[in-house]
Amino acid sequence: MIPEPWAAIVNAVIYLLLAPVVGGLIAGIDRRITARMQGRVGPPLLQPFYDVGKLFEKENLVVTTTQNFYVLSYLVFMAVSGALFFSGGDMLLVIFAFTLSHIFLVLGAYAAFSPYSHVGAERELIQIIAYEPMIIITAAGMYMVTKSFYVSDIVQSAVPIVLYLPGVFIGYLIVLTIKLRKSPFDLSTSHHAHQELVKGVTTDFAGPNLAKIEIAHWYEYVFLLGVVYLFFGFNPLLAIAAIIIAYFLEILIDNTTSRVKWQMTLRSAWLVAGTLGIINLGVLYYLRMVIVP
Amino acid sequence: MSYLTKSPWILHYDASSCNGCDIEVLAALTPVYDVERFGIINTGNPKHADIFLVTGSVNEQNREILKNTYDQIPNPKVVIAVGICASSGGIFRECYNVMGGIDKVIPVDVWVPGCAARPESIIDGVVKALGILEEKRKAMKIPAGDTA
Amino acid sequence: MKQEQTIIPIEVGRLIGSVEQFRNEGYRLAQIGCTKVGDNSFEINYSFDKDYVLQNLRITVTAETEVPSITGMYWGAFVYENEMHDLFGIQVKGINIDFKGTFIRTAIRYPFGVSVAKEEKK
Amino acid sequence: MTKQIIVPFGPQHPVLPEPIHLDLVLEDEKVVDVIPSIGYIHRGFEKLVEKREFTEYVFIAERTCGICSFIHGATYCQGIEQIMGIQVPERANYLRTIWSEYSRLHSHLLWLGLYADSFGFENLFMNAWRIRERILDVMEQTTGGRVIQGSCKIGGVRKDISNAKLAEMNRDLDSIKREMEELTTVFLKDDTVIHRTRNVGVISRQDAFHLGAVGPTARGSGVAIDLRKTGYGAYGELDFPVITDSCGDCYSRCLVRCKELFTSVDIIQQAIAKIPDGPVDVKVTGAPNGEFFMRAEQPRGELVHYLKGNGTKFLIRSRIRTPTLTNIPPLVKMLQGCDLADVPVIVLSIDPCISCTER
Amino acid sequence: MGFFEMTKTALRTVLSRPATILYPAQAAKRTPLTRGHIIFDGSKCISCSICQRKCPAQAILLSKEAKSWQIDRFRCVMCSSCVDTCPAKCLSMDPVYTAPASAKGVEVFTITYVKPPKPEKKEEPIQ
Amino acid sequence: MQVSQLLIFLVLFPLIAAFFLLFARKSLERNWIVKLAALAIGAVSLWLLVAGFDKGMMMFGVSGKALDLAMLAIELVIAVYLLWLGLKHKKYSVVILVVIQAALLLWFELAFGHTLVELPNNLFVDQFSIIMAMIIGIIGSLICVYALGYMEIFHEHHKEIVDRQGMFFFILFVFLSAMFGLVFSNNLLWVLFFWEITTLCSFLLIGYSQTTEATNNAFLALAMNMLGGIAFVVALIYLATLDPSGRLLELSTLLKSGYAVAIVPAVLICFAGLTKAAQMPFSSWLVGAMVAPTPVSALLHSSTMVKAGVYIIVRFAPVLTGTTEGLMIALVGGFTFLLTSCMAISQSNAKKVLAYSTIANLGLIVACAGVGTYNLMWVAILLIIFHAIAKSLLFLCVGTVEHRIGSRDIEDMGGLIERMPKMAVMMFIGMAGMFLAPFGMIISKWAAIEAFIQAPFGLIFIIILAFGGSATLFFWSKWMGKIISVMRNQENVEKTVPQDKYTVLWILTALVVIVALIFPLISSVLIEPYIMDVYGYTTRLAEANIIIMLLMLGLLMIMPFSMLFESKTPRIAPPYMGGRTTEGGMKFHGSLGMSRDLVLSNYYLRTYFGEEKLFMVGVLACWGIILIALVMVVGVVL
Ligand code: SF4
Ligand code: SF4
Ligand code: SF4
Ligand code: SF4
Ligand code: SF4
Ligand code: SF4
Ligand code: SF4
Ligand code: SF4
Repeated sequence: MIPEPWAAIVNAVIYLLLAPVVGGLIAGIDRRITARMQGRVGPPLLQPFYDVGKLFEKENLVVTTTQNFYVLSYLVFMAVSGALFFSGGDMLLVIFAFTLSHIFLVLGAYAAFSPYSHVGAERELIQIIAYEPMIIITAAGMYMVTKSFYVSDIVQSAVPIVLYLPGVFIGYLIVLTIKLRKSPFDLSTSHHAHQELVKGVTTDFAGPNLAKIEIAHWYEYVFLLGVVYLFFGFNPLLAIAAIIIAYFLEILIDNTTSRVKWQMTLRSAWLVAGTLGIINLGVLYYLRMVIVP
Repeated sequence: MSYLTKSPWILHYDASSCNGCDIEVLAALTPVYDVERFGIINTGNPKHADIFLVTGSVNEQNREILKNTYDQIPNPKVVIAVGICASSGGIFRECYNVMGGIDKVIPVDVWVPGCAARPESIIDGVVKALGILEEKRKAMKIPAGDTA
Repeated sequence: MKQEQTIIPIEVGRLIGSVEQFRNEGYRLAQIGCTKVGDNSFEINYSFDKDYVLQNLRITVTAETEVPSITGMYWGAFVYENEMHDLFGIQVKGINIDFKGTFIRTAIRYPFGVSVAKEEKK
Repeated sequence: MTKQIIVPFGPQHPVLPEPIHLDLVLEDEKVVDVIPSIGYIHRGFEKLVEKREFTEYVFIAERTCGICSFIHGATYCQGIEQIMGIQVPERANYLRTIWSEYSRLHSHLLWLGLYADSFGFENLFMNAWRIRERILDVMEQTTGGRVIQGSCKIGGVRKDISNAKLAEMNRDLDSIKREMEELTTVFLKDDTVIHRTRNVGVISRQDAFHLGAVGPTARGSGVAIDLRKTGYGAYGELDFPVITDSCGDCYSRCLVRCKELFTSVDIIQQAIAKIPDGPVDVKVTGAPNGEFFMRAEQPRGELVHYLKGNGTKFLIRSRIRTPTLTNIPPLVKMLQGCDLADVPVIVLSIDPCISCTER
Repeated sequence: MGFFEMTKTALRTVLSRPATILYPAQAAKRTPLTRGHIIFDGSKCISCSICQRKCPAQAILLSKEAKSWQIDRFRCVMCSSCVDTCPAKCLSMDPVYTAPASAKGVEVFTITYVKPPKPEKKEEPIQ
Repeated sequence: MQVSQLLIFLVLFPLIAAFFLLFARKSLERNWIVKLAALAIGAVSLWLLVAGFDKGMMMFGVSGKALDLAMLAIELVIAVYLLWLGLKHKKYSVVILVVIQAALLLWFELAFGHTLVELPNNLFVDQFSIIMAMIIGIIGSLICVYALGYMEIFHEHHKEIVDRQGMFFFILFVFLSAMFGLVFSNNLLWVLFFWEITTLCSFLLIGYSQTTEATNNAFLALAMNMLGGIAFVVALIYLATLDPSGRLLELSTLLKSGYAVAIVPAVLICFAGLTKAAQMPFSSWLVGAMVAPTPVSALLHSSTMVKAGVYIIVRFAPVLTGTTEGLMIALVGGFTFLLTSCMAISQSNAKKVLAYSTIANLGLIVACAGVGTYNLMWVAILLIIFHAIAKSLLFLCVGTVEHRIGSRDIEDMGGLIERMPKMAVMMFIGMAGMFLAPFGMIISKWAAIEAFIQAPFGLIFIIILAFGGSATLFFWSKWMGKIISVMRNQENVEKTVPQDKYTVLWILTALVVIVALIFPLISSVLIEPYIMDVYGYTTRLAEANIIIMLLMLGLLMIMPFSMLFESKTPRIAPPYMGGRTTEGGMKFHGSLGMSRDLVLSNYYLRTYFGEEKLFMVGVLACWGIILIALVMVVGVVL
């Protein structure tokens, strides 16, 4: 079902306004918990906002002016894909818009013609191809359970999706680690200095451009966690709890693993996540089509 | 106060120091000192940095690297010379390959004495630099046309 | 407790042969170092270690003497030989990885070498 | 046509606390060629012997490096003592040994942290450095300096440690040991760490020996060189093993260092138990005339201080051959054919110290 | 299992107190031996200039004519060599380190020591 | 003119033009003939669209018997010619195949020639044919115009190659004629005839440069297509044995005749389709065909001829729906899609990448058609349209770039945005058209997922799409990245590109965007009615989604203008080089005191996506599947 247009628009607007706030807070909490896991005090809760505010106060330093365009497009399409998601749109469309936005980020890095950005961009691409299949499988799984690709339908479904899709859920959590740029999969860039790539894909962005990338990340966080919500859509409280637990798990994994290499990332995403997802869907399909036609 | 002072990202460069000061700079990031409390992140990338922490006495080969790196930091920025070597060349002042103090190559805003400079000293130095950073930001704004 | 060490002065011409002998006897190259002992006179010590006993071959050369490289026997010796060239101005022939004076770039040429002594006198 | 990427790695690079440069030639992420260039820290202070009296040169020797500062100072002093035939009081020898081993603890912990950081394990880095702070505290309490201790001088040491303090240090080491056990377990048992270090940067025993590897780099390949066995300081009176491992990869080198942490604790505890009472220095008169190759075991391996004096207050040569310098050729071999992601790990695995390498 | 070896440590640290010293709100770690900065007592200095000679960093400049003793704190490496060698014991090492500054400069002290009259010195051994 | 006349015009006119071209000696004459003919063909194609889009299927009788014989004669002449060539070049496999095919044809004629009645409707046209005709008529003729300029330069660069441009354009136009014939023919004998003509054209054009490599690849292509041709003939013989009157040779009748009758010829003809569409065990011929001049690759080997292969499979899709045989064919397509997408990652030769991507997309179409549900059919047709436009644009761009920079290696295209900005923008749009939302191919991919999930065993294809799709993304993005990376001190070499080429390229670029914009219209006017005719129901994308897509497209188009409104003028700094000093021309101070060039290449991940390894996997898997399908067919026959 297509959602009511006005409701959809209201949701989208709410997302566009609130997601950066929520995303920034998540980032802030993340940094504090991380610090605590390392036996440190950590930065203030609002630190991510300070950072972004700071970046806007800085000079815009670029290698080529086209970088500005790519970064802005990255931000805009990231926001668009999230807005589509929260307005209850078609999951697949959301995924494609999401991919589009990432391509802009990658292109921005390529544009700089710098060794570190370049390697970062290649790795970012490897990451995209690593996680994308799993996300599509997730959408397909949700369709098989709810008979709809529309987020609005999926979220309203009273079916406990996660019970039908446990494999898909675990697979999604694995790719979530990639998406949140957490160790062991923080291949292309990371929050602190990156050991082999300096800053990887964001190396040659400075000031306002970097701020935009950061905001786009916030939009992304909220969207990605929104997908976690869908698995538990039948019970909002449980869903919120699941999001919190999932995120905590991600932080824990981040803090208890070293970064693996790209080969491992690709393999684990395609094989582990893919296999879990595929087996899950296969079983579901079998049950649906063969046992209960 | 601007955001700039709440989120100073640092870049550390070892312009031929003896490591004493470098490891103290690193120590400042670690649990006991934890400068991330002040929003400080060690970026490792000049293009993301606000504060340039330089240790060491600058030798012949480091000069251009130091200068290049400095140029790649977007404005406003401040430079902190950490340790005696960075301030004056210290005990190595008279070596044939030493420039003696990074102010010979790039402008320095804060000097942090010590051999090795202690982490607390480095924190003090950064705090001092924040004030200068704020002034530079204001100075940068004025030509942009605002009344300020 | 005194660490055992001997110094064996030899001719430049016998260097390769002697080094080869050390290598064959299973010695490890511990270091090559150079000392300026006169206006244009340098001692070069090749130190070899086996069972914590240090044997040093010593040749005495001038800046003009061409010293043969021992990288053929000890691949890693290039670091010392490049260093010797960059700091003392000793000519080493046939280094496997020859940095040609860019191993350590110094503000003054051959800071430990002959030319400096002259410059300083002026 | 080969599809290559050239990455200028360093001199300013977050994984390298010190500047060194590598021209990396990559195909995809495979390193097909690597050419190092150094010289960013070369200060040329060996030449300062001509301007500073041999007694003050200790302070310069100490600043060869801020990590094993103490060992540099002590090795220099021992070299001069050998030339001048000075007999140092036993207590001073023990104290030198204790501080040396503390230096090794702090250096290895520091290295473990940086090494963890090189494969992106931030938490491990933080933990290693948190433990290291406890070592530094002891250093500061006993010498007055956290990283540049300045407690050694020709003829002995500048400061004594009271026996009460020694007892306290002994107790403290027990708890530090427990923390280190937990820490090293992660390095040696965690799958993701093993994934990044096993079979990475392999160097055979043969190569390690002939390319001149020393210290843990050599011992990780099964070459048992440990200069402490020559018995300088008080080592001759203490009992400790030379730790080796045979695989020659990054994991082995890490394993050797992890085990050495505990050896060091053991050495310190033995020394504290055996330390005699008495003075800590003797008066030094005259000037050194002669030459000596003083060798000592640094955390990174064999250190050589070659000293030559001519009877004046100014030496005619101080030549410091540091472990990293001789570990560079093995490093170049290790890097051939690795992945880009392995470069920081391999570089770190020899525990490079550029400051003393270039002097 | 070799996976998540770190988990225990991470979970324990997240629940326990951080190791951080909240400097500057909390006082810095300091020991009596800590080498912070040199204190000069002008009333004792006999202007022998040994400190100047023994300072490896050439941070001290003594001027007998001007009766001044100056130290460049941005050169001093806190080695304590001067303290050890000063025959008049007028130098001492204080654990508080020199504060960071945005300008370098030397600190100048005047030497107020007055050489005691000779006879008194002769009496000393008698006392 | 009536619709039937339009059809005949479209088939015959190119042929006439071709003969003129054969004798046009001067390049000026050739220019005019090609341009005018192209204009006419394009215009008439459009006319056909206007005249026929709302009429459903129309059939026309053209007196056939004599024509049939003429065709047979031509086919035999061709066979003799090929035989001669095969012997001359010692290509005995080709010789054997030619002999087999000729023998089968002769036998067919001898056995059934007298029993066959004259078919009432040799020609037909429906919306699907119109779509194909538009692709051939508009894109095909644009490519011909482009080829004029291209071939001039080609011969300037390659003095060693005999200038046979008259021949070249003759073949091109004969080919166009054959393609029109193929899509308008209702008589399977005719289809076969045109089919073989396209094979021949392809063979001749691949071998145009007469180098050893070109000749070998031409024969490879020929051999593989002959295999398909033989299967095609066998299908006809089977049909004739079922009904010696030959009524079943009428495509429209055959398609309605049900599973029992149609499945065997369907599988055989689809097999022919697989060879023509270069599906997996046969994919190598298309990769080899890249030695041909680029317009040939654009015309034959991406936008039209290979489409004939999928065209015929899509035609048979209703027969295949829900059958195991259909599933097998779909699987061949699916594996081809997945594996060739992956293989493209390991390639740096631009034309090879395009070739693999073409094979992959054809594979996807085959997969859709093989499963054959109504909504997948919709997707398949959409894919045909989008792919033809974007891919021909890309081929032509690569051709132009190649002429300027002298290389078709992607690694040499670095910084094209500075060196040839217009080309770069066009390539950029073409690539976006291939894999980015909200352009054509991604719309199709999306629709494909939505359609597959409702289809039996669709799950397999969703997974194939998910993995193959992301591989696609990798190689396009890195190529895009290459052309837009801004290297400094690059000279603009664009000015020398002739105006004609630009016109063609801009039209194609515009088409990529326009078709993405108006695809709902195309769908409702052309595709949906056709699907409706075939299946009785139809599909489309939800309206809200279409609106969102259009909004996104709008947004995408206005984004570049954001560059005009930069609030802060940025400071330009050199890229981060670890502190190393950079000089102009992207050099930096390296070790050993050398000044090194900064070289950046893309990743090719050969250990994972190496060509040989994946190719072996694909060949084995797909041969396996095809054999199973054939065994099943044999089972049906027996
Ligand atoms: S790379 Fe490691 S240290 Fe840096 S941000 Fe990521 S997890 Fe933290
Ligand atoms: S100031 Fe001291 S500790 Fe710092 S780098 Fe210089 S010598 Fe080393
Ligand atoms: S030795 Fe090998 S790696 Fe080195 S330059 Fe030659 S080919 Fe390249
Ligand atoms: S090896 Fe390293 S830590 Fe040890 S003295 Fe040398 S520089 Fe210092
Ligand atoms: S290896 Fe050298 S530079 Fe590095 S810490 Fe040790 S002494 Fe210092
Ligand atoms: S402490 Fe050392 S450096 Fe400082 S003034 Fe005294 S002697 Fe000089
Ligand atoms: S401070 Fe001490 S050493 Fe220096 S001049 Fe005065 S008395 Fe002499
Ligand atoms: S660009 Fe190269 S391949 Fe193309 S025609 Fe010219 S020379 Fe031939």
